[in-house]
Amino acid sequence: MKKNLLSLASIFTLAVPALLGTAQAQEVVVGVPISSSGIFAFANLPARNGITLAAEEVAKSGELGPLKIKLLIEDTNSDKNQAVNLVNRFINTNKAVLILGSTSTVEAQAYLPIAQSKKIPALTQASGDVAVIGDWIFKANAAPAKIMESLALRYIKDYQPKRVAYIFNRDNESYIQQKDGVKGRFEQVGAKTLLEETIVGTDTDFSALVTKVAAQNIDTLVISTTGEVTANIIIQARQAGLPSSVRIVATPSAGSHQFLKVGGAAVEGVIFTSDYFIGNPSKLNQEFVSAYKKKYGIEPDNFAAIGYTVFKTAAAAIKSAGPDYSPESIRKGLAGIKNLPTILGNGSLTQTTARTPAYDGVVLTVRDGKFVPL
Amino acid sequence: MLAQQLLNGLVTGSTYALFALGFTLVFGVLHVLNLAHGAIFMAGAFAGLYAVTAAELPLYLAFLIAMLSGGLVSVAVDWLALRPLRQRGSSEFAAIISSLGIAQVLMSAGQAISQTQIMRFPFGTFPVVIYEFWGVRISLLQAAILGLSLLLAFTLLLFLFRTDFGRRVRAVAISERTSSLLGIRPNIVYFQTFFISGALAGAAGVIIGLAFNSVHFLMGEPFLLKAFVVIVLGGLGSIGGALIGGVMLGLIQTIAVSYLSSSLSDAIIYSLLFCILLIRPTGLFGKLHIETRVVRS
Amino acid sequence: MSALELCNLSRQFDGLTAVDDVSFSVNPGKITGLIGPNGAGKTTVVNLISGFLLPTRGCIHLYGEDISRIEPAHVARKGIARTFQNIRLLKEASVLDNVVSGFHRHERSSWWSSLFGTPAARQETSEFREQAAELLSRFNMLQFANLPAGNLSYGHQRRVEMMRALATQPRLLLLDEPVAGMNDREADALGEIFKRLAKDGLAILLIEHNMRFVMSLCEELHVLDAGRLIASGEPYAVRAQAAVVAAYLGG
Amino acid sequence: MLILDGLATSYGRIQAVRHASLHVEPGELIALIGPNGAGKSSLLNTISGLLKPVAGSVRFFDQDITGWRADQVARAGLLQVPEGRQVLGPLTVEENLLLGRQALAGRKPNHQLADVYALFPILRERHRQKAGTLSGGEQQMLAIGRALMGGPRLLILDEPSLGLAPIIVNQVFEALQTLRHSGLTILLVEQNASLALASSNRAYVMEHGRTVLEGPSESLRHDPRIIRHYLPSIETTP
Amino acid sequence: MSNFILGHLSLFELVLVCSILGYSQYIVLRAGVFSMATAGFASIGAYTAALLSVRIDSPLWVGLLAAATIGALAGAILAWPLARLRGVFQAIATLAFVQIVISIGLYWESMTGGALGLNGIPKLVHFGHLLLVMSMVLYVLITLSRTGIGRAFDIIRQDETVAVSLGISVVKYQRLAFVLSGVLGGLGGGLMAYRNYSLVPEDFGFPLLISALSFVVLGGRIAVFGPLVGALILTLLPELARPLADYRLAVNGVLMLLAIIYWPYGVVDTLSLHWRQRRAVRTQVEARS
Repeated sequence: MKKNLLSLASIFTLAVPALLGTAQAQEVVVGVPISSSGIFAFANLPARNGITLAAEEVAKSGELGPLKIKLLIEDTNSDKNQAVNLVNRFINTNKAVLILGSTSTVEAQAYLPIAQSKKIPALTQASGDVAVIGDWIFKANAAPAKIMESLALRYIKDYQPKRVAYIFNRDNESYIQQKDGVKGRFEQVGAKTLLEETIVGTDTDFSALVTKVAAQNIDTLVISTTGEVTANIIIQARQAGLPSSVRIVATPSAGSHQFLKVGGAAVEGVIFTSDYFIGNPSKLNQEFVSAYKKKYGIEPDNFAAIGYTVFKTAAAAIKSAGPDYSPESIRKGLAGIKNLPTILGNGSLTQTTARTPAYDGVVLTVRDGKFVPL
Repeated sequence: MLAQQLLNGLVTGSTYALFALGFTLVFGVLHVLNLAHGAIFMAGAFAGLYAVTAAELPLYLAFLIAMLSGGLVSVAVDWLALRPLRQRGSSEFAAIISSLGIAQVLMSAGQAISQTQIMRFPFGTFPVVIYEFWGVRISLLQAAILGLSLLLAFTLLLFLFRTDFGRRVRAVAISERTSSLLGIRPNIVYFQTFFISGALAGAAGVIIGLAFNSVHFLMGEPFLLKAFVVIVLGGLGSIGGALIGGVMLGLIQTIAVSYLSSSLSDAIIYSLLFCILLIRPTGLFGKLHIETRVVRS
Repeated sequence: MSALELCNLSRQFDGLTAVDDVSFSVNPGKITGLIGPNGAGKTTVVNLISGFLLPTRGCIHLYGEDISRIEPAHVARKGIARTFQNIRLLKEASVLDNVVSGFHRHERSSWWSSLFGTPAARQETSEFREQAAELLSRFNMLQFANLPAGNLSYGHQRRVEMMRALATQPRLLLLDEPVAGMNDREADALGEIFKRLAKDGLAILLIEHNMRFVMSLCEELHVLDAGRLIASGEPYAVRAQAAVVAAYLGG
Repeated sequence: MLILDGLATSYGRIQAVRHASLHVEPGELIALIGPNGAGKSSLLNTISGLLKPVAGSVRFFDQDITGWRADQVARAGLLQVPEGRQVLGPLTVEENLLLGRQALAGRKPNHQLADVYALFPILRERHRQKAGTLSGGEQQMLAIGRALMGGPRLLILDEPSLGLAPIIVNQVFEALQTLRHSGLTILLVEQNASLALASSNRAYVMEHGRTVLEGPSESLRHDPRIIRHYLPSIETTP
Repeated sequence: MSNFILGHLSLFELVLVCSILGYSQYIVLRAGVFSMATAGFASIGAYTAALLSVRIDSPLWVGLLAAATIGALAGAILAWPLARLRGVFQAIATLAFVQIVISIGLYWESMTGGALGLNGIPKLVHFGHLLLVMSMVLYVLITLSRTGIGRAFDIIRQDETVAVSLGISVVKYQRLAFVLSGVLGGLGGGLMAYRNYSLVPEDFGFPLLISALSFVVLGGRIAVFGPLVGALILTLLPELARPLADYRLAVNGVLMLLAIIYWPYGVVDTLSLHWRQRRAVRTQVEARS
């Protein structure tokens, strides 16, 4: 009896937007919980910019015909409780048929189960491996840990690391996974781990840590934390006497503008990989960079690029979901994304059966204050 | 490496001391924990940073501007958040809440201004010179930090214990009412105290921003937490204690990171704090007040 | 048996002897006075009796039981009540609640019944309120029952403090300068109350500077100077002693 | 030199002083007596600026000082020795005395450190000691000495005998007489009515926030109204 | 309308969870203990509950009971040293406790999952459960207020010396307050775990500590309904003030500031004080006439 009632209710809720939709110009509601304030804002503000820019482009291009996408972008204040409230509201009150998520895995872990249980597709740029939550959850970008593994393989091939030290952010799961990705590959080929040191995101004074690192006879230092902090550690390490022969490996977050600005001369030669490379010469990317600069006055970083990609992927899925635009058909649309042109990686995005896209990262290094492919 | 690490600890400790000086000064005079001190420190650092990057002023001027802004923000904090409570004679609890409230407002402003970005002073703002003695490396900046924190602490001590101004401050610290009957205007003394406290925070903001290459709207929080440890080590309200406590904390932390584990350094520090409070309920060098007498003496 | 007996009581602070070999006793049904110059150690004696300080040497007996080493709250539960030099009331609480707070010593219900609201715990609370109301009416203060205690005049606050002390049904009452800041007429009114309490069998120790007040109430007087007892006995005899005149009364 | 006219003060909701009028002339020692809660302390605190009046005026010499802040009043030379002494305990005796000079504000001091030490020799002995470690009597002397350092034109004392042994009370009142004979004007609030009337030349009685009686102390001592309400009911002197 | 309720149900769930944490803070403040340990208790309780459910699939009530028990245990252990401390030192020591709990949560990966936290916790708690727990908490707090424990707490908070002179063992009652705070904190943490799907150590950091404090400050520190009202206002406000979203931190700060300056007793206490005074004046008038 109860089950019947429930299914009746679900038919009703599904039917209402469909009915309304046919009566007026069609509209799909997309909910975007994003941490535009609080501690995750540094990544989410550019991501929000990317999403907004993509949404404007899609609306202008008319590629969806009469269909309108109603984008509800709201702040979670970097608080997962608020993210949970928002997603509940998006789904129950606003009748959102698709959720696009924030970059914070902590928040995503809290609200994605709601989307899963209500059978509403969600596409997230959270860095962690959150697609395992269920078949309604999709990732918009490759898991950074996976990209880091490909970086490690490339690095092993070029430099044969023997003695390695790791510094990573212990209060951020994504950076731990990225470190683990590299470490696993390195240890497979017999590189010795001499030191594993941790920091927290708010640390600024690394003098004791880098003195300890500089005293070890290492050939490779892996730093897994945000771009600015990575730069900061490198500067302090070089000042503490870390020999210039020690190569430094960093994470995709080094691909930001801030990294170069903060690091200056000290970050010359740092090797990292990125979903996104601002110097990517493809037409798609050049147009994106100039549009972004025009709209926001600054250069896009990889968070912005991924945000942009999130919306473009969503738009493609919605387009292929027509004409009923139900959550179920949008989910099918997301699962069917294949060879979508993108500004990320090698320029072509395909969803795998693990609901995580495949595209290769670009291995980059810093030369003369600029990012160049290695 | 030990010698180098001890030096690192000394420098790190000096930055803690520098931060804690103004914090402990306000506690000494008003007996309130000013939880907005971290935000004032951030405001000073921001002012110094923008003076260098936007106005392209030389560092010494930026430093003065940072001290001035820190002082003014601090006075504003007192005016908006603490003065109304003082007039009502509220508890120390109320002051903690209201300073926390205004800290959030300031941090929110910092967030809006910085767009949450981590900022830094441009290269060459402070010359990068590194000296090496007997295998121990010290940069000019580190030496400056050490010297400056000592200088500021001693100046403050002299001020408080050798001048009429200091006597006034200490009188108001003991009793605002009695002081006013003696012809001292307490509001002026509070103004001066908060200004000095804020100016010290501003100075600390620039120095720490320079030393650790980062100016950020949340930069005050970890220092505020560390300042609790410093003042428990050194005794609440004691200027000399802040210096000693800061350096002790710096050394302990450095030793913990270099010989134990960086992951456990926080746990070690706060456990230490906890243990000290168990043994000495008013801090390592704090006076044992006879008033705390529910437990028998 | 004497209500309170101090035998060779001493207390040192960092080598300084604040109370030095003091012995005297307080008997039920009587008001015993303790006087002495400022800094003579009277407050220390009060703190020793009420358990806030531990004696360095000597003992304190309450109706024959040694109470010198038990903690202050426990001392109070043994039946010693006190008033404070500067009145200490719960200013925001109502007059009635202030008096009810005095009944703590007689609470019988356990924490569990207090937490889960057993009928016994509720019953006890309403009994205390009735008893407090009775006490209020005895002191002719019932009309102030619901007023915050801090709003009362000085004299009325003294009375509330008194009633709170009596609510504990003490066996010994310590009065620490109860008439400081009162003029003679007001003091005499309060003195009448003390006399009545003593007549009902209560033991009272009075610490006071107002000599006129002390002389009119006390049946026995002890004089403390620099931590030592310099005179004891019948008030008029004590007052006449040269040592007392020199140390305390002056010419 | 001091004229109060219809002064009134509220304390939250309670009106502590309803209507107080008095005047003090140079060289006088005036006593103010009355029952507890009559508003005597509130009146002093209103004069010295700790409380704000709601009506009436205070004139000091040629100035209207109604509503001045406490520090302004002190710097004008009207100095109060507060109830309960209020010495600054953690500071030394000498620091306490030196702080007294804050009220000078350019006026010529009429008492130097040496004069205070001459008046209260015990303070010289204890000058390096923390004020909080002094006995109650010594603290009272320090509080008076500290006020003298501020060059008072009028000295106000609030309950100087409170909590003091008789012998100390005598010493303090002797010192007040000495000061008065040296030409200092003094206004005194005192519970001990017989002592107050014996040592002053004129007195006011305050009841329910109003000054109700005024006259030479000698005649007030024999006024039946005063005897009935303020002087001891039981004569205990043998 | 039903859509609106459904959409905001999780918000009201949050209000209830928050209020229980608020009560953990309330009970210590009421007894005059300046503890900020609530966030630490919540963390311990939350991990206990989550682990029980994830590892051995234990039912809701077992998990919550365990969370409350372990919270009580933590409270009892902390109470032993903390009852010796006073005022700001108590605050600092409990702040240190919270930091230690966070550090251990990050470090002890095998148990807590480190920074990754515990994920995939089933959502066992629904609005009905929360209402039930809340009514039990309120029942205990209300009876406590009306009987001996509440009286003892009130006296200790206002004047410890008086409390001792009346025979109240301050240390004993403050320990009780710590244990009760531990029970409520642990319970609140357990409810959080069963509602949020995931846990990370930093869910229980400075922001939670500040929220718990501000619920009590804004709502009221004496009246039992204070923290509930405080949590209601502060949790609903961000939802109602969506346009101010980017300035949420500032709005919250200003609110705390205004509350402590202009309604120092909090919303509920200010109202009840007002009501009590009016009643007192009325009875006085009656007594006179």
